[in-house]
Amino acid sequence: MLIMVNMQIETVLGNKLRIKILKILSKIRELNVTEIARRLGANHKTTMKHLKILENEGILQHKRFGRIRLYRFNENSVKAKAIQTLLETWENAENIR
Amino acid sequence: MLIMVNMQIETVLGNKLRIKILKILSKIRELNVTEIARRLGANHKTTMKHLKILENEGILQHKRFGRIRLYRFNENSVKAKAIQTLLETWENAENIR
Amino acid sequence: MVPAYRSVFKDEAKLDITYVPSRLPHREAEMRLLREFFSFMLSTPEKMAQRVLIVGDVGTGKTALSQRFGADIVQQAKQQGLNLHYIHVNCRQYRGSLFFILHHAVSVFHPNFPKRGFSAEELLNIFLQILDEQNAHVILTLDEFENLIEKEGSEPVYKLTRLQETRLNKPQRISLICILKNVKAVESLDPSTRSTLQSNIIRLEKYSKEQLVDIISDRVQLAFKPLAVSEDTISLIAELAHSEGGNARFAIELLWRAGKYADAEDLGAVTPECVRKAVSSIYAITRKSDLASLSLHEKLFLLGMARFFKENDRAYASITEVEQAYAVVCEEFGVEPHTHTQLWKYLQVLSALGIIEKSVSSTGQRGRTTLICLPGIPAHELERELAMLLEKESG
Amino acid sequence: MVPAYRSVFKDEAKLDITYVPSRLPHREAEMRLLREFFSFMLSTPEKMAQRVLIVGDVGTGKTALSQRFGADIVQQAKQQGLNLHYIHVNCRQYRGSLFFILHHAVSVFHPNFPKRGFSAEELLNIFLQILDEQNAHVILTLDEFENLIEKEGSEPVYKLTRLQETRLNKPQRISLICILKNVKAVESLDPSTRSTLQSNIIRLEKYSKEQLVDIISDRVQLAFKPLAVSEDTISLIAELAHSEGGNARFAIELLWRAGKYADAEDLGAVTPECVRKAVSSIYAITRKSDLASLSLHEKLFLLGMARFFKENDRAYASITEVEQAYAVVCEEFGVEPHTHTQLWKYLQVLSALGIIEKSVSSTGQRGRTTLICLPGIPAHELERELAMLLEKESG
Repeated sequence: MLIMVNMQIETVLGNKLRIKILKILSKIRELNVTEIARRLGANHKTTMKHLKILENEGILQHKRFGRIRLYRFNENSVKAKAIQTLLETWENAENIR
Repeated sequence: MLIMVNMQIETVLGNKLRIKILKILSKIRELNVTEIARRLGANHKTTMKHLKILENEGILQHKRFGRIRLYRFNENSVKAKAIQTLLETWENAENIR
Repeated sequence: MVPAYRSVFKDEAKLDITYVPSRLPHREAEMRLLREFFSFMLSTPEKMAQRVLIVGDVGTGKTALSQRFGADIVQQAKQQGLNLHYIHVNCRQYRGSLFFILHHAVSVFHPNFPKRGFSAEELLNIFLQILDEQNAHVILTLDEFENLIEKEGSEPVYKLTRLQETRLNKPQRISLICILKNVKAVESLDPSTRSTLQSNIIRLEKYSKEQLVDIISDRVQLAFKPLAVSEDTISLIAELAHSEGGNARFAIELLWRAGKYADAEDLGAVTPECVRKAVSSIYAITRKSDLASLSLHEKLFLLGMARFFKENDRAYASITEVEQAYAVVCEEFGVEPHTHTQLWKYLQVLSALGIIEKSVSSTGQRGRTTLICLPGIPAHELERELAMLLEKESG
Repeated sequence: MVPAYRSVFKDEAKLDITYVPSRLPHREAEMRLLREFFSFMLSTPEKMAQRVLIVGDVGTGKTALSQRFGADIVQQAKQQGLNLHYIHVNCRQYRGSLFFILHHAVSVFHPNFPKRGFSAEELLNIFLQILDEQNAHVILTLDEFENLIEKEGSEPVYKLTRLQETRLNKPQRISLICILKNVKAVESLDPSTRSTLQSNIIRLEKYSKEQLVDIISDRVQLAFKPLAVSEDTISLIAELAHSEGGNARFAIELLWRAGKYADAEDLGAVTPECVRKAVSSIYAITRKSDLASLSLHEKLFLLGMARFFKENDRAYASITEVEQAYAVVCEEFGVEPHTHTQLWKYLQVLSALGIIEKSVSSTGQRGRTTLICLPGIPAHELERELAMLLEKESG
């Protein structure tokens, strides 16, 4: 298990795949790892690595059901809320143009 | 001049230096290119490249005074506002821990 | 289309098949009984799991009764701080498959739960895990229950009713309401499952003409502008629905259709003549089956066939011909056509419902060919019907 | 410290040197005159640029008059939708440098404007560019104007007063208020600049004892709890301030200090005895200079020296000794000590203000050494004074 606490925002978000994961979960709300990997176009290992970084930062949380893990935004995280707001704003700003 | 419109959020923000630039300007409000480069620990050319990407996305704007350019967040951009909110939230979340 | 200000409707949605009115006239006693069966849910939900059968003919209010009851008890539970969910599943819609039914139930809590990689049994355990973690209780209603029994037999019903035997001292989580037309369907189950289910039966009788008048009047008030529907019109609809087996659903559909005729002719009021037009256009169809319950692509496929038969004065069509007609319809509605394999499945469904008939011809040069015909419904009426439904769906 | 509920103060901030009261007793006529000079600013600001001199001794209300006027006219302009800024610069604080003064003015609009890479002239053009772009007008007040003249001579004042000559038909942007103690300082300028400036002079006379009573009474009401300051106390302060040259600033400082003594002894009221204690403790210092205007590190450096002389019964200290004392003070206040080179600059400042004296000793083995002494101020008083100021700053 990676354990990282209190990372700088540029370290956490300065990565395309991680922002893409956040985008996916912002739209879909909750998704299992395999499906996240498929939508990301990345393999399971890479996807898990990024999911764990985001989870260690408190932005995501997961729940385990049998063989699968469902990831979602951490509802208690103000960071997660601010990220979701940004993603939605970006999305709408692009739709408006 | 680079001209890019309507880039995906992961393309714009999925870069450490660009997030760092946004962090600096979120705190300092307005700064000239040389000073941004110094705080970024990057050279002038690299800094200008990233500043232009952020400006083309409508997130930053600049004003020219003689030889210098002062960069700041674009006050009319909802994206810029959402980014600032995220940066401040992150900052405060870290202070709380 | 007719401008809105001339429409006889105030709120068409109140006539939709999915609308559940806040009061169900002439089902007060049955509602009390249902509440009685589940009264423990608001005090000691963890102590027991209830099983109730609701039995009655088409249009006797089975679904509405159950859904009204569900919405009300969830509301009450919420006020008491209890985490109670009412989940209504139409077994036919999920092809009688326990796996799909349970996946739907899990989806209520985790909307994008993956569909692959689980057995029905694992899904049931996951469902229980979710309920345990959230300390939630569920009333699971299996509407058109016959479909589950036909498809899966005793096994899944046994599993659902004997959950607690492997859960030691854990709280009860899942109660069942099974809705079916005829209690005989349950008799095919194994004796022990049967006896568990048959203990609480609520039977819904056909509505009388007077009762239908009350039901229709209620809906007229909700859905139409004042004075748009006369007492004569209501009486005629009640009469027709009564002769149709006391079928309230038929009555409401007739009411909506009559309103549409009134709007189409810009009359400003629903006359008995509108009702007569409506009934003649849908009589056959409503008897045959419920077109509305078909999936989008089943509807599109059927629309393609209707158009084929309208345009070609023939009794039979080949698979290739109806598939081409379907592709054109998909283009019109801006959707991607489903694959040949899926269309075969839709043919089975439509055939099972008696809407189409399949026959195998061995006279062709290329060996055996499947031929399709529409036995009882005029093609132009089927087309109009489907077009109306699809418009309603997309609008 | 004394608990707040026993304090004689209601709002200490109202006695701060930076506080500008809403009314300035006995400066009504001067205020009217100043408003008259700038009345065009609210109608046709682009048509002209005004220059006004405010002349008067220490504590005659020059700064307060100008700042009150500035705040009021900006407020009025805002209500009329005019973009007017009042920028007050203390020339001494910016070491009499036109560049630093203009950089401060630019910073009002662009707070992090770089300090390097520009001449004063370029900065002036940038300032005008900013004002043109925002269609803004500025009243620039140059307080302690003597410092600018001493450092830079006629040149920069000429530039500031002749801006428009190179701007063709562009709007006027910058008006000036120059504050100085003695109009003679202007006489060293070239004749044309001098005549431009001398056209509008507002002279502030020393306050009489009665006028000082009014001023002190106003502040007592704002800053102290009811009945905390008697008329006797006010009268004594006015008397002392009057003999100190009609110095209102001295009066207000005395009032604050007397209040601090009252709190220190937990008296609940400011007695004349408190005033006497206050005056004896600060007499020398207030005369010498304004310690409050020193920068944080100048204060910390001086505090280090005061402590050194308090602890060592010697007349002189070496650079190394005071530097070590300064380092200890920095540790206490939790700030990073400045470099040796910077401390040298601070020594020049403190020496120039007459607070310390430097002398070069050539008797040491290692050649020439700079020695430092405190000529006129008792070390323990200087220490208490600085500690008070630093506490005020950080609290």
